[in-house]
Amino acid sequence: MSITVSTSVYEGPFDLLLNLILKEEVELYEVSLSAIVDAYLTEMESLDTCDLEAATEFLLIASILVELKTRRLLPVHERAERDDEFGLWEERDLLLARLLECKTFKDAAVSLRRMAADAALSRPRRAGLEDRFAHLAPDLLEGVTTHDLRTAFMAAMAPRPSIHVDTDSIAPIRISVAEAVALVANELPARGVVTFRHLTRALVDRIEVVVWFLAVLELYKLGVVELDQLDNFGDIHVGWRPGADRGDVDLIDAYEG
Amino acid sequence: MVDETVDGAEDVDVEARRAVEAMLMVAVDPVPPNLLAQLLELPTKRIEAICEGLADAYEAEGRGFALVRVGGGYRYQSHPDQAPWVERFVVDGQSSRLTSAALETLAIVAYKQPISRAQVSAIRGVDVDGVMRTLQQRGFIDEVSRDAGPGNAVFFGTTREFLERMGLDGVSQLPPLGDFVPGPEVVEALERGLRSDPDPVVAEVADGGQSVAPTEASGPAAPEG
Amino acid sequence: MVDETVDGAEDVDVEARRAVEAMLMVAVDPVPPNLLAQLLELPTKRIEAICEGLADAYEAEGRGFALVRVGGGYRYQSHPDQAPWVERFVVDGQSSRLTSAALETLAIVAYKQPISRAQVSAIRGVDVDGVMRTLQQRGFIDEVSRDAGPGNAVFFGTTREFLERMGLDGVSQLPPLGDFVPGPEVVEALERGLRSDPDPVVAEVADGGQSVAPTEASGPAAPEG
Repeated sequence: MSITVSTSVYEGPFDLLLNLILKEEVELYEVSLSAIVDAYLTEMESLDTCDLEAATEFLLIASILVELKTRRLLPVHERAERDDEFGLWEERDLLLARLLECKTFKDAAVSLRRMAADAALSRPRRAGLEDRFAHLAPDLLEGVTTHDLRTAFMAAMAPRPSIHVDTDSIAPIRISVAEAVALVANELPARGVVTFRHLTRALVDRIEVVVWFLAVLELYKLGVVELDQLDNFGDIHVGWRPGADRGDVDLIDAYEG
Repeated sequence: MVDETVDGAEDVDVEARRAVEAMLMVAVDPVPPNLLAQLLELPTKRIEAICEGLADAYEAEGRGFALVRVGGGYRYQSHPDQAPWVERFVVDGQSSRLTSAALETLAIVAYKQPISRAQVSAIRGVDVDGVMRTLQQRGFIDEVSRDAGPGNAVFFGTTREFLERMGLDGVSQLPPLGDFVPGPEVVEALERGLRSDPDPVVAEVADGGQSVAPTEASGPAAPEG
Repeated sequence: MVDETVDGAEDVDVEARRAVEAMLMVAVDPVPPNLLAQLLELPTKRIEAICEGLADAYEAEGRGFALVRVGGGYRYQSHPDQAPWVERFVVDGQSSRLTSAALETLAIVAYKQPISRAQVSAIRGVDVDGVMRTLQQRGFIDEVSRDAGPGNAVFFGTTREFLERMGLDGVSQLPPLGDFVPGPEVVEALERGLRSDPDPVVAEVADGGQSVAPTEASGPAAPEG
C-alpha cells in the first residue's frame, strides 16, 4: 500500500486521521507506519530548510498512530476487569465524536471560504468624510495615553506564539476530582447560586465536565452545596449552603469513586 | 428618474432618500438602520424600505456600485460583476487569502461563540494560539468576555469585520451547522476505520454521531441519583 | 434610466461607465482621469465625458451624492445641499473612540516613522488606506517625504498637533519599547515594503498618481496550522 504524506496538507492529527480513513478508505490499524515515515522523510529531504513545526507535528501524529495501533493489540477482555470509567472504548467513542466534529467544521469552513470569495467580489467604500466635515468629528484622541500607543504598537508587532505540541491530544484529563472539589469550594461561596453549565463553561473536554460534575456531587454528599434542577435535563443550579463550613471540604484528599 | 422606487414620492421620502444617500456616502462602516432612523426621525421600517428601494433602483439602473445590508448596517460597495476592474484598480493587501487552518478555526469561533482558545484547540486537535492571534490581529475575531470561573478563560467571538468579509448581516445568517454534520456513510466509514473489535456496537456509533450536533458541548445531562 | 447620459449608449460606453462607477466608489483619494483611461484603455477625453455624464445624471436624478472633479481627479462626495444631514451624522452618529485598528495604525506610524502606507499595511496584514486617511484628516499624521525611487512611495509621520495632544516634545519621548523584538514576519514585511522594485502593474498605478499601496497580496498574515 502506498500512502503519500504531504505535511503541508495535513493541518493536524485529526486531519490526518480523517484523510487516512475517509480518503484512503483504509482501516486505521492496517496503515503501515513505516510507509508513512518513509514518505515523510522523502518529503522532508525535498525541503530546502528543515521545518521544525512540520517535524514536531509529524512526531505527534506518528505517536498517536502508534498509540492507537498498540491498543489494537491489547486483549479486549481486560476491559471487563477495569473499574475505570474512561477506558479504551470511551476513548474510541470520544475520538470518533471528535473526528466527526472536526469534519463538521472542515465542511463549514469550505462554505465560509465560498461566502468570503463571493463577498470579496465587492469592495466597500471607505473614503470617509470629506475634509470640510472633519472638524466636526468627535475628538478621537480623547483619553488616549502614550501608554496606550505603546501597548497598541506591541500588539501590532508582536511575534506569534510558537507552536506548542500537546502530547495529551487524545482525551486528556487535566484535573482530578479532588482538585475540582477544591476549586469549586474556593469559588462557590462568593458566587451565590450559579448553573452548572455556567460553572463549567470554560472547560474544554467533556471528560473535564464529568470530573467537575463528580466534584459537585461530592460536595453535595458532604452537605456543603445545594443542588436544584427545575426540569428534567434542565440546568442544574449549584449554590453554597448558607453557613456551610469550608473546613469540612479541606478534609478530602482523594476521591474514592 | 427613480421616483417609481419611492412610490407616492412624498416630499418626506424624497428628502429622506437624499439624506440617506449622502450619509452612507461619507460613512466608513456599515450604518445601522436604527441610527439613520434616529437622525432622520423616521421609523426604522421606513428607513429599511428606503434603503431597499435605493438598492433595487441602483441594480435596475445597472450602476457599477451597489447598496447592501451587511454587518448590521447599510453600505455602498462596488458591484460584484465589476470585480475585475476593481482588482486592477486597487492593489493592496486586502486580497490576502485565509489558509484552511485559519478558516476552520474561524468557523469554530463563528458557530460556537463565545468560545475559549483551549476549546477551539480541543476541537481542532492542534494548538491554535498562532492562528487565533492572526485572526484577532486581522480583526475577524475578538475577545468578548473573560470568565470569572476556573482558569479565567478568555472567550472569543466574531466581529463586524468578519460579517463584512463574509457578506453577512449577522451570524444568524450563517448556514445552520447541522447542514455540515457528516452523513451516516461518513460516520460508518469513520467507525469502521477506528474499529478495535470485530464486533461493532452500532448504538454507540449513533450516539457518537449525535454528540456533534451544534448544541453546547457542556451539559452532561441530568444527575442519575 | 440613465441612457441619455451616455448618448448612443454603445456597449463599450455602458461597460466603461459601470467600471468607472465601481472604481470611483472604492477609491479613497480623487482618481485622476488619465489613470482611469489607462486601465480602461480609452482616451482620457472619453473618460472625462463619461464622468461628466455621470455627474449630470446624478444631479438630474436628485441624488444625495455628487460626482465632482477635485484635486486633479474625480470623487464621490455628499451633495452640498445635504450638508446639514451629514453634519448631524458626523456629530451624533460617529463613534468618538479610536478603533483598535486605528490605534494600532497610529502607534505603528508614531514608532516607525517615516513609514509608507504599504509598510503599515504589510505589518497589519490588512488594507489601511481608509484608516490612514482618517488619521491624516484628523491631523494626527501627515506626509513627511516622498521616495525618489521608482515607486514614489509617500512616507508618513506624526504631526506636531499629535505630539502636543499626547503631551510630548518629540517622538523620542514615546515610552521606550525595552528589549522588545518584533516578530520575524513583521521584520520581513518591513523589508518587503522598503524594497523599491514594484512589479509593472503597481508601477503604472503609482505613476498615475494614485496612492494605492504597492503591497504584495500575501502580507505577513498567512498562518500555518
